[in-house]
Amino acid sequence: MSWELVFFAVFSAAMLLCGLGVVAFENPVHSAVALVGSFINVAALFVMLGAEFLGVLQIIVYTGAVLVLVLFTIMLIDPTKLPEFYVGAPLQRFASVVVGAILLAEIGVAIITRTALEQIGPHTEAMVQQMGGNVQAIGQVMLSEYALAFEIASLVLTVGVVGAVVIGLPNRMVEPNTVTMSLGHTRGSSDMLAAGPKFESPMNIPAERYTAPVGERTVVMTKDPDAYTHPGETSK
Amino acid sequence: MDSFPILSILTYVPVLGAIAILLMARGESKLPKQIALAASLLSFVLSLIVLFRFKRDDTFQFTEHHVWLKDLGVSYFMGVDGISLLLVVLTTLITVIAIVWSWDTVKKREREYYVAMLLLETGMLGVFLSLDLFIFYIFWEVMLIPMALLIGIWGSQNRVYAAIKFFLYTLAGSLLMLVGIIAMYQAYYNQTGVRTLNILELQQGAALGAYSQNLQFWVFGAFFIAFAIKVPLFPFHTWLPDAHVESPTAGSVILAAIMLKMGGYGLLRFNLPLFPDGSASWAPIVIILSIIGIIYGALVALVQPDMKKLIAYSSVSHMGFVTLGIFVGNLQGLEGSMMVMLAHGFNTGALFMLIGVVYERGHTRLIDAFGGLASTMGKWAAFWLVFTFASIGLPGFSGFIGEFLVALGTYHYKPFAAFMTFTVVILSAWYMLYLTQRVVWGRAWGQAPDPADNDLLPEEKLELAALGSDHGHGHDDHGHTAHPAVSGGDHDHHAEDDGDGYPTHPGQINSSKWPDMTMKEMICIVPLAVLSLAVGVYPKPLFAIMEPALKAVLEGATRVIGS
Amino acid sequence: MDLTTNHFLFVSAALFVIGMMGVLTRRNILIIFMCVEMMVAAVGITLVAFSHETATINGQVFFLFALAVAAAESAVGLAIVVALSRQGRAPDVEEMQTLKN
Amino acid sequence: MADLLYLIPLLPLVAFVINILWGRSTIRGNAHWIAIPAAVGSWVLSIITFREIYTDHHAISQRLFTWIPAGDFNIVVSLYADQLTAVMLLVVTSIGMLVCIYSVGYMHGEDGYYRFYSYIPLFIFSMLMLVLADNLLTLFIFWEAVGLCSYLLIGYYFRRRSAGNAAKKAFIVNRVGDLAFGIGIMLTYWTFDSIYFHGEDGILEKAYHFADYGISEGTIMAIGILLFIGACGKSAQFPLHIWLPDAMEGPTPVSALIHAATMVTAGIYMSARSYTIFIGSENAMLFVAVIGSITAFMAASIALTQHDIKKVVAYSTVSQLGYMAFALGTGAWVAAIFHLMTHAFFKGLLFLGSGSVIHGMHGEQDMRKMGGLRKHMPITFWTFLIGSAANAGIFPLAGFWSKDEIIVGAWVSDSHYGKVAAIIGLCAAFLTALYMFRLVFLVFFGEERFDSHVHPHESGPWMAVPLVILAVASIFVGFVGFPPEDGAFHEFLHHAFEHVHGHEVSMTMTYTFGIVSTVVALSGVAVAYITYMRKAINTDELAERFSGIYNFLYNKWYVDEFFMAAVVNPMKDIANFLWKVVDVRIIDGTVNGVGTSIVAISARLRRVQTGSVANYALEIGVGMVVLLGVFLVAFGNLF
Amino acid sequence: MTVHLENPDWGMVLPQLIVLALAIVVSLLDAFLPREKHFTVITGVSLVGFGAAIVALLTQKGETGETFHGLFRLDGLSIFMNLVILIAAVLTVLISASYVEYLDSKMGTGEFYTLVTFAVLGAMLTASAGDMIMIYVGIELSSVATYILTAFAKRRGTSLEGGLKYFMLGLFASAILLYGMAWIYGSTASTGLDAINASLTATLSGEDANAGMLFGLLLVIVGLGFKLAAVPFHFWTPDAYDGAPTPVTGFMSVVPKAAAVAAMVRMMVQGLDALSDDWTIVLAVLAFVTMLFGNVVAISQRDVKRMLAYSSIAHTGYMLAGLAAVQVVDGVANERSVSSVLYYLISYAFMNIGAFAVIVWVQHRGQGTGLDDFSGLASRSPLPALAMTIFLVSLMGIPPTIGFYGKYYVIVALLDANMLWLAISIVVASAISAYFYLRVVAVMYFQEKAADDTDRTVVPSTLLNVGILVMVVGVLALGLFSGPIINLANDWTNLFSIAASAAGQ
Repeated sequence: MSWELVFFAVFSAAMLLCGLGVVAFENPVHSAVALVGSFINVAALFVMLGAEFLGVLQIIVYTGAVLVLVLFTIMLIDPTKLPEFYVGAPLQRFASVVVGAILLAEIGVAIITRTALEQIGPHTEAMVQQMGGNVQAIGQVMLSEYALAFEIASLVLTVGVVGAVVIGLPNRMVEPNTVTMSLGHTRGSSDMLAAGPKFESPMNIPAERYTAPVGERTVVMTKDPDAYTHPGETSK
Repeated sequence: MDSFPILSILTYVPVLGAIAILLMARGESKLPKQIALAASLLSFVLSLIVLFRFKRDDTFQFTEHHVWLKDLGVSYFMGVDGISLLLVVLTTLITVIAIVWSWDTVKKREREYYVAMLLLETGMLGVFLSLDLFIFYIFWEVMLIPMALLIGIWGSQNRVYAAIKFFLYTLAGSLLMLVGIIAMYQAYYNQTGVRTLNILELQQGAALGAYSQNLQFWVFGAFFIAFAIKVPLFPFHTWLPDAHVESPTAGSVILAAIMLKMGGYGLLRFNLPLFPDGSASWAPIVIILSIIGIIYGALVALVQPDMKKLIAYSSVSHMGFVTLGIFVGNLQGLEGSMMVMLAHGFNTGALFMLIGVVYERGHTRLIDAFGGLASTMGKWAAFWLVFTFASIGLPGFSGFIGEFLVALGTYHYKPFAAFMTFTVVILSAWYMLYLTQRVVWGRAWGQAPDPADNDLLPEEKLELAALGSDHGHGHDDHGHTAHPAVSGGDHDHHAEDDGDGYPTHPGQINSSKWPDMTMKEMICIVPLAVLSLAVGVYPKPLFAIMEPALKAVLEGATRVIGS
Repeated sequence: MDLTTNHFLFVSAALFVIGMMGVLTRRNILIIFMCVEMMVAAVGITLVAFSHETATINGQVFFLFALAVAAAESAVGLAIVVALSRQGRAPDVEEMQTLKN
Repeated sequence: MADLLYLIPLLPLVAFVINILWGRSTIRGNAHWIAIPAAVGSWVLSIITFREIYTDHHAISQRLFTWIPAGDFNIVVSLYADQLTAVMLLVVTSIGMLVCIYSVGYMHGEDGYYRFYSYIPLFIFSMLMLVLADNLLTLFIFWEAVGLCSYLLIGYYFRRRSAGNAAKKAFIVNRVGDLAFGIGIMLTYWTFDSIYFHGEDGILEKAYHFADYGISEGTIMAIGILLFIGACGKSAQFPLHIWLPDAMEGPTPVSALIHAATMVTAGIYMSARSYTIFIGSENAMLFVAVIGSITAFMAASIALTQHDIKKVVAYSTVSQLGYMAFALGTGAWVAAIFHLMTHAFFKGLLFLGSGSVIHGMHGEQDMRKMGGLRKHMPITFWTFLIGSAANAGIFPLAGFWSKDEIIVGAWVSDSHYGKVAAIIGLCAAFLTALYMFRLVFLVFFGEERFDSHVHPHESGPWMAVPLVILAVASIFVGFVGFPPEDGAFHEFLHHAFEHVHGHEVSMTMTYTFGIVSTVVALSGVAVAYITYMRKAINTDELAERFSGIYNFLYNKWYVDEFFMAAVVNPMKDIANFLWKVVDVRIIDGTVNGVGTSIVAISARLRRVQTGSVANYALEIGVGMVVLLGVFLVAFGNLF
Repeated sequence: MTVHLENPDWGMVLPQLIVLALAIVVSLLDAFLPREKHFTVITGVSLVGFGAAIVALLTQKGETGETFHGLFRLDGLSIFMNLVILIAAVLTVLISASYVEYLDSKMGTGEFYTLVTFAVLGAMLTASAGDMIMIYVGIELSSVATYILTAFAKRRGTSLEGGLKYFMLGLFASAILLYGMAWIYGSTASTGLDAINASLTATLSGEDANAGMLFGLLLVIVGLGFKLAAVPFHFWTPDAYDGAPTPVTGFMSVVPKAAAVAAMVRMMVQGLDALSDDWTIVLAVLAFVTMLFGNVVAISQRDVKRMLAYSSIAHTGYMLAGLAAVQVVDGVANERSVSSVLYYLISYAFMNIGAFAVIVWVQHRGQGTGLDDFSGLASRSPLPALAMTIFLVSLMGIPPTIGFYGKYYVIVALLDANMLWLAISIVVASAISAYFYLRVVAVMYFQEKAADDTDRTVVPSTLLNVGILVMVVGVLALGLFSGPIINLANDWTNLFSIAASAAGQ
C-alpha cells in the first residue's frame, strides 16, 4: 500500500464528497463553498499527476475568479426570488439518477476494456525536468504548436467580456419588474393548438385578459413594434 | 440536328409572356389577357409548323442537345417524335382555347391568373418535348405549382383542400419517380461507367441488359405509381373529382384535356421502352387495374349529383382505356390508347366548357338545378348532344376509334378482358344519357306539362287538370294550339306568376332568362366539335404520324435522332 | 496494487456523472453553472491522466484552453442571469417556460 | 352505275346537313321541300341499281376512303351492292319516300318541324350506308348511327318525360346488342384476320370452308351467336325487344319508317348477309330459330291484350320479326328476306293508317275510346283493312305468300327444330289474325265510343296518297314470289346466297300448307268477328276468369319488370355502394387518414418540447446514454 | 532549451485575418462614432469587410497547405466552408441592418456586428482547423458569440429565455464534446487529426475498434450532434430560434451549423477515418430520425418562425444523410458524398436565410410571425409573397430551385453507397414537409386578408429588399449554374493529399 495510493484515496474521496455536497446543499452559498473544497482536491490530484501548473491554475481561475463571480451574482439577486431547494419533478430526479448510473457503468466499461497506448510521447518526467519543469514544458508547447489556439482563446475571452457587458449592463434606469412584450414577436405558446382558442397575436389580446406567464410583474403591451417601456410611459 | 431551336422557342414563348405580364404595370387594363393570348397563339402556330414539317418516321426530330451538368451527365436535350407531337399540338390548342375562355369569366387577380396559365403551358410542353430524364422531371414539377394555384385561388368552395390534395398527391408520386430515375441512372453507370440521363442512351442500356430483372421491376413500379396517379388509374384517382369540381372551368379543361395525358405519355415514353421485362411482369396488374378503373369510373359516374364530378369520373373510365391499351402489347392497343388520349382531350374538354357555360349562368353544378334547357338554350343543347355522343363512343366521332382499337387489342390479349372492357359501352351510354335527360330534355322552367306525356307525376296531373279547366279542350297529341312547349312561358298565364314561371321539379333554378351560347363560347367549342368529328371520320393522317413511333416502341427498337 | 491511470479515470468519471446529475436535477441556474464547472474539472482530470500516461503534454495544454473557454462562458452565463433578474425573473429553470412546443 | 353508287346515301346526307344548319333560322316550315326530293332521288337511283344488278347478275362496288389504317387492322370504307342489298335499297328508299310525303300532313304545325325533316334524311342516309357496307365494322358504324337517329326521333317531343325515357331505353338496349356485336366483330377479326364480307379472303368464303382454315366449329358458333345477339338488340328479338313498344312515344311516321320497315330489319339483314357463318354451325341456327319462334309467339300473345292502337301494331311487328328470325334459323334464307320485303309494305301501311286514325281523333290512341270510324274515314278504313288482311296472311295478299313460304321452309328444313317452329308459326298466324281483326272491329266497327266534342275527319291528300300506294303494293308485291320456292324473287336472290342449296318442295306440300294457313287465318278472323262484332263472348268476364294469364300477357310477360329488378336497380345499388363506401370512405379515407394520422402524431410529438431546460438536459442525457449503450454493445468487442 | 517559433504563412490565413480586423474596426467604430451615423457606417464597413474576405478566399481557390503546426488547414473543404460562411454572413448583415436599427427594442448596432463577426471568425477557424483543440476553441468562439446574439434583444423576455436555454444546454454539450475529445486523445496520444488517423490505422489495422476509441467517437458525435441540432440533441433549437431576433435566427440556422458540419467532416472523415463503418451507421440512424422528427413536428406549428426552426432541424437530417453516404474504400472516401453535403449546405444557406428574411420583412410591416399574419399576403404585397413562395418551394425540393439540386445530389450520393432506405426516407420526409410549406403558400395566396384598418408604421427596409432579391436570384440561378459549384465542392478530397504529404514527410 504505497503512500501515493493513500494520498490518492483521500483526495478523491474528499473531492467526490464535496461534489455531492454541491449538488445536495440547499443554500447556494453552501454549495459554492463545497465546490471550493472539491476544486482544491482536484488541484491536489493534478499535482500528483505532475501537472502542478494546472493545479495552481485551477485554484486561481476557478476557485478565485469564477466562484467569486457566482457569489457576487447570488448576492445581486433578490433573495425572495431564489427558488427554494427544489430538485425538479420526482420523475425527473429518478430518471437522472438512472441515467447517471448507466453512464457511469458505460464509462467504467470503456475504462476497463481500453487498451493503453505503449508508445511513449516526448514529455517523460525526465524530459520535463530537463526542460525545467511542468510550466516550462506547457509554455513551450503552447506557444509554439498551439499558438493559433492560444490567440483564438484570447478572442473567446474578449467575446465573453463584450457579451457580458452587452447583456449585463442595464441601458437606463428602467423601473424594475416591467418587461416589454413587443408585438414584433409572438411567442410560441401551447394554447395555439387547434383545440385552443383561435390564435390571436398578442396585439389584439385585451390587456386584462392577458395572463402574464411570469410572477406578478406588470406587463406593458406596446402596439408599436419598436417602442419599449420608457419610465412612466403608458402603452398606446 | 436542326439548327433552328424551334422546340425551345415553342416551350419558352409562354414563359416570356408570363414575365412580360409580371413586369407590366399593375393597372386593371386588358393587357395581361392580350399578352397571354398572343403568347399562346404564337406557340400554337409554332407547333403547327412543327406538325407540318414533321417527317412521318420513327426518329426524334427537331432535336437540341446542349450539355448542362457534365459531371452528372445531365444535358438539355429536347426532341419530338410521333408520340409527343400530337400531344404538343393538343396542348397548345387547348391552352389557347382556355385563355380565350377565361377572357370574361375571370374577374379577380387576372395578372396572376394568366401568369399561372402560361407557366402551366410551359411545364406541359416541356414534359412532352424533353428527352432527358432530369429536365423531364424539372418540367414535371414546374407544372404542379401553377395548377395548384389555379385550383386554389380561382376555384369554388373548398378549393384550398382540393389544391393541397392535388399538389401533395402528385408530388408524392413524382418523388418516388425521382428515386427511380436515380436508381436507373446508377445502374446504368455501374454497367457502362457512363453517367447519363439521356433517354436514347438509357434505352440502349436497356437493350444490352444493363438493368437486372429485379431492378427493372422496382424502378418500373416507381415510375408506374407516379404516372398512375397522373392518369389517374383506379386506386389513385380520388384527387381527380375534387380537383375538377373545385377548379375554374378553364383550369379543369386544361386538367382534363392535357394533364391527364401526362401519365399515359410517361408510360409510353419511359416504362415501355426502358423496362421491357418490367413491363412484362407488371402488365397483368396494370390491365386488371385499368379494367376495374374503366368499369368503376363508369358505375360511380352513374350516381353523381354534381355534373362536373360525373364527367370527372367518366374521365377516370376513359383514361382506363389508355393504360389498358399500352400494356396489352399489340399495335392496335397502343394506337387505340393514343387515339383515346386525343379524343378524350376534345370531348371531355368541350364537355367541361359546356358545363362552364351553364355554371356561368346558374352558378351551380347540381344536376337537379337544371332541366329542359333544350327549349331555352337550343344551340347549347345541340353541342351538348354532339359531345355526349362523342364521349359515349358513337362511331363517326373520335371517341369510338380509340376505344374500339383498345378493346380489339385487349381481345387479342384475353377475350374475357375485352368483354369486360367493352361493357363500358353500355354504362357510358347510361350515365351520359341519364345526364342529358335530366339536363337537356324534360320541362324547362315555367313550362306546362305535356298532356300526351305517359309518365306524368301525380302533381303534374293535378296541374294539368287545373290548366285543362282553363283551356277547355282535350289533350291533343299534336294539336297545334295546345303546344306551349317552345313558345315559353309567355303564353302560359300561370296563377302564382312570380314574374317568370315556377320550378317544374324540386331544386330547379330559373333558366328562362339564360342567353344562349355567346360568341366567345362558340369560338371555344366549335373547333373542338369540328376536330372531334374530323378525327372520327378521317383519322388517317394521325395514324400516319404516330404509327412508326408506336411500332418502334412496341418492338423495342433502339430509337435514333432523325434530321 | 499500485496507482494506475484507470484509477484517475474512474474518479474523474464519477465527478463527471455527479456534475451531470447536478445539472439534471437542480432548479437553480447558478447551481447548474457550478455543476458544469465540476464536469469541466472532471474532464481536466481525465486529460491530465491521459497526458501523464502517454507522456505527451498536449492534454494539459488542451485543459488549459478548456479552462479559458469555460471561464468566458460562465461570465456570459452570469450576465444573462443578471439581466433576467433585472426583469424580475428568478434564475429558476422551471419558470422559463414561455417558449415551448 | 358503279361510280354513282355513293350518290344514293349522299343525297339524304346533304338534305340532313342543309336542314339541320339552316332549319332553325330560315327553312323552318318547308323543310320537307328539301327532304322529299332527296328521298325521291335516292329511290330513283336505287331502282337503276336494282335494274343493273338484275340484268347482269353481278355485284357492283365502289371504294371510298381508308378509315383506320391501324397496322394490319386496315379498314377501308367502300360500298358493295349485290342482290340482297338491291332489295334492301328498294325497301328502304321507297318506304322512306312515302313516309316523308305522309309526314308533311301529319307533322304539319309542329314546332320542331325542321328537326324532324333533318333526322329522317339522316336516318335514311345511315340505313343506306348500313345496307351498302362491305365490312362488318362499317356496318357497325352505321348500325350505331341508326341507333342515334332512333334516339333523336323517339325523343322528338323532348318536353315529355316518357319520350325522353323511351329514347334513352331504346338507345341503351340497342347498346346491349352492340356490345355483343362488337365482341363478335373482334372475334371475327382475330379468327379470319379480316372483316370484309366478300372477296376471296372475305369472311363469307373462309366461314364456309372454316374446317380447312383450321378454325374450330365452336368459334364459328360463338361468332354466329354473338352476331345474332347484336341483331336481337336492333331487331327487337325476345330478350331485347322491350324498347320497341316504348318507342311508340315518337311521332307515328317515325314508327312506320324506323320501327316497322327499316331499322328493325337491319338485324335480319345483318344475319342474312353473314349467312355462311350461321350455316357453319347448327347450334347457332338452332339458337336463332328458338329465339325467333319464342318472339313470334310471345309478341302475338301480348298484342291480344293491348288497348293502345300503336302498341298492338308494334307487337305485331315484333311477332313478324320473330317469323323472319326463325326463318333464318331454319335455313329459309330467301323466304325470310321475301317476308321482310312484304312485311315492310303492309306494316308501313298499318302504321300510317293508325297514324291517320290518331290524327283524325286529335291524338287519341286508346281503342276503347274509338269505334265506328269507317263512316268518318273511308280511305283509311279500306287501306287499313287491306293491310291487316295482308298481315294476317289472307290468301291473295302479300302476307300470305311470304308467311306461308316461311312455314313451309321451316317444316321442310333439315334442322330437327324446323317442324316445331312451323307449328309455332301457325299458332302465331292464328293469333295475328285474331288481334289484327280485333283492332279493325274495335276501331272501325261498333258504336262510336269517343266523347262528343271529338269529331274524326278523313286525313288530307298528303296522308291519303301514300296509304293508297302502300295498299296497292301490299296486294301485288306478293306475286313477285309466286309460285312459291321458284318465283322471280327467289331466282333473283339465289345469287346472293350461292352457298345455300334449295330444298325440293313437292307441289302437294305447297298446296296443303297453302290451305292450312288460309284456314288458320280465316278462323282467327272468325273468332275476332264473334267476340268483337257479335259480342258473343264478354271479354271482361273472360279476363277475370283467366285473370292470371290476362295480367301476365297485359304486363308484357313481366319482361320489363324482370330487367328492372334483375339489372337496372342492382346496378344503381352497386354504383351507390362503390361511390359512397369504396371511393369516399375506403380510398379517400386512407388518403386523408394518412394525412390526419401524421398531424395527430405531430401534435403528440410537439408535447416533447416542454420548455424546461431540465427536461431538455435529461432528454439529451438519455439520448447520449442510449446511443452509447447500443453502439458499444453492437460494435465494441466487449462481450 | 530553445523555443522555435517559426513564422506562420500569413497568406493562407488572409480571409480569417480580414474578418478579425473587421471585428476590431467595427467595435472601435461603435465606441467612437456618434450615435446617428452608426447605422450607415457600420453596415457599410461590415459589407465591405466580408466582401474583401470573400475575394481573398476566392484567390486561394485550389491551393492546399497547412500552417500554425497543422492547426490551420487550407484545402478544398475549408475553402468551400469559408465561402458558405462568408456568404451567410453577408446575407445576415443585409437582412439585419434595419431590423437591429428600428425593431425589437432597438439593439446596439455596433455590438451586434462585432458579435456577428466574431461568430463568423469562429466558424471559419473551425472549418479550417486541423487539430482537435482548434476545432474545440473555434466552435466555442462561434457558440459564445451566438449565445449572446440570441439573447441580444434583452428587453424582450423571450429572447433572454431563448438565449439562456441555448447557453445552458450549449455548456452541457461542450462539456460532453470535451470529454469525447479527451478520450480520443487518450486512445491516440495526439490531438492533430492526421496524427489521430495515422495512429488509429496503426493500432486498429483492420479489426474492430476498442471501446475507448468508440466511446470517444460517440461522445464527439453527441457533442457535435448538439451543435448540428440532430434529433436527440435538438431540444434547444426551437426555443432558441423562436426566442432570438429573426435575423439572428437566420444567421444562427446557417453559420454555427456550417461550423458544426465542418467540424463533423474534419473529425469523422479526416480524423476517425478508420472507424468509418461504425460512424456511418450512427450518422445514418441520426439522419433518419432527425429528418422525420423535424418534418412531422413542423406540421402542427402555427407560428411560421417556429415552423422554420423545425424545418431547419429536418434539413440537418438531409445533410447528415449525405455524410452517412461516405464509404471509405482503401483510405479514400467516395468523393460524391461529402460534396453533396457541401452543395446542400450552400443551397440551405440561401433558401433558409431567405425564408427568415421574408419573416423579417413582414415584421417590418408590424405583423407578427404567426400563420395568420401571413394570410392574404399575396394580395397585399405580391413580390415578397412571390419571394417567400420561391424559398418555400426550394425548401420543399421542387425542381427549378436550388433546393431540388441539393436533395438530388444527396440522393445520388446515397444510392452510390446503395443506402436505398435512406434515399426513400428523404423522399418521404420531403413529401411530408411539402404539406406545411404548402400551407404557408396556401395561407398567403388562397386567403383574402381583411382590409387592415391602420397600415402599420412602415419601417424603411431597403437593404432587406436587396438581400431578399439576391437570395431569390441565388435560389433560382444557382440551380442552373450548379456545375462550377459542384466542381468547387468536389475538390474537398485534396484534404487527403495534404494528410498523405504530411505523413510522407
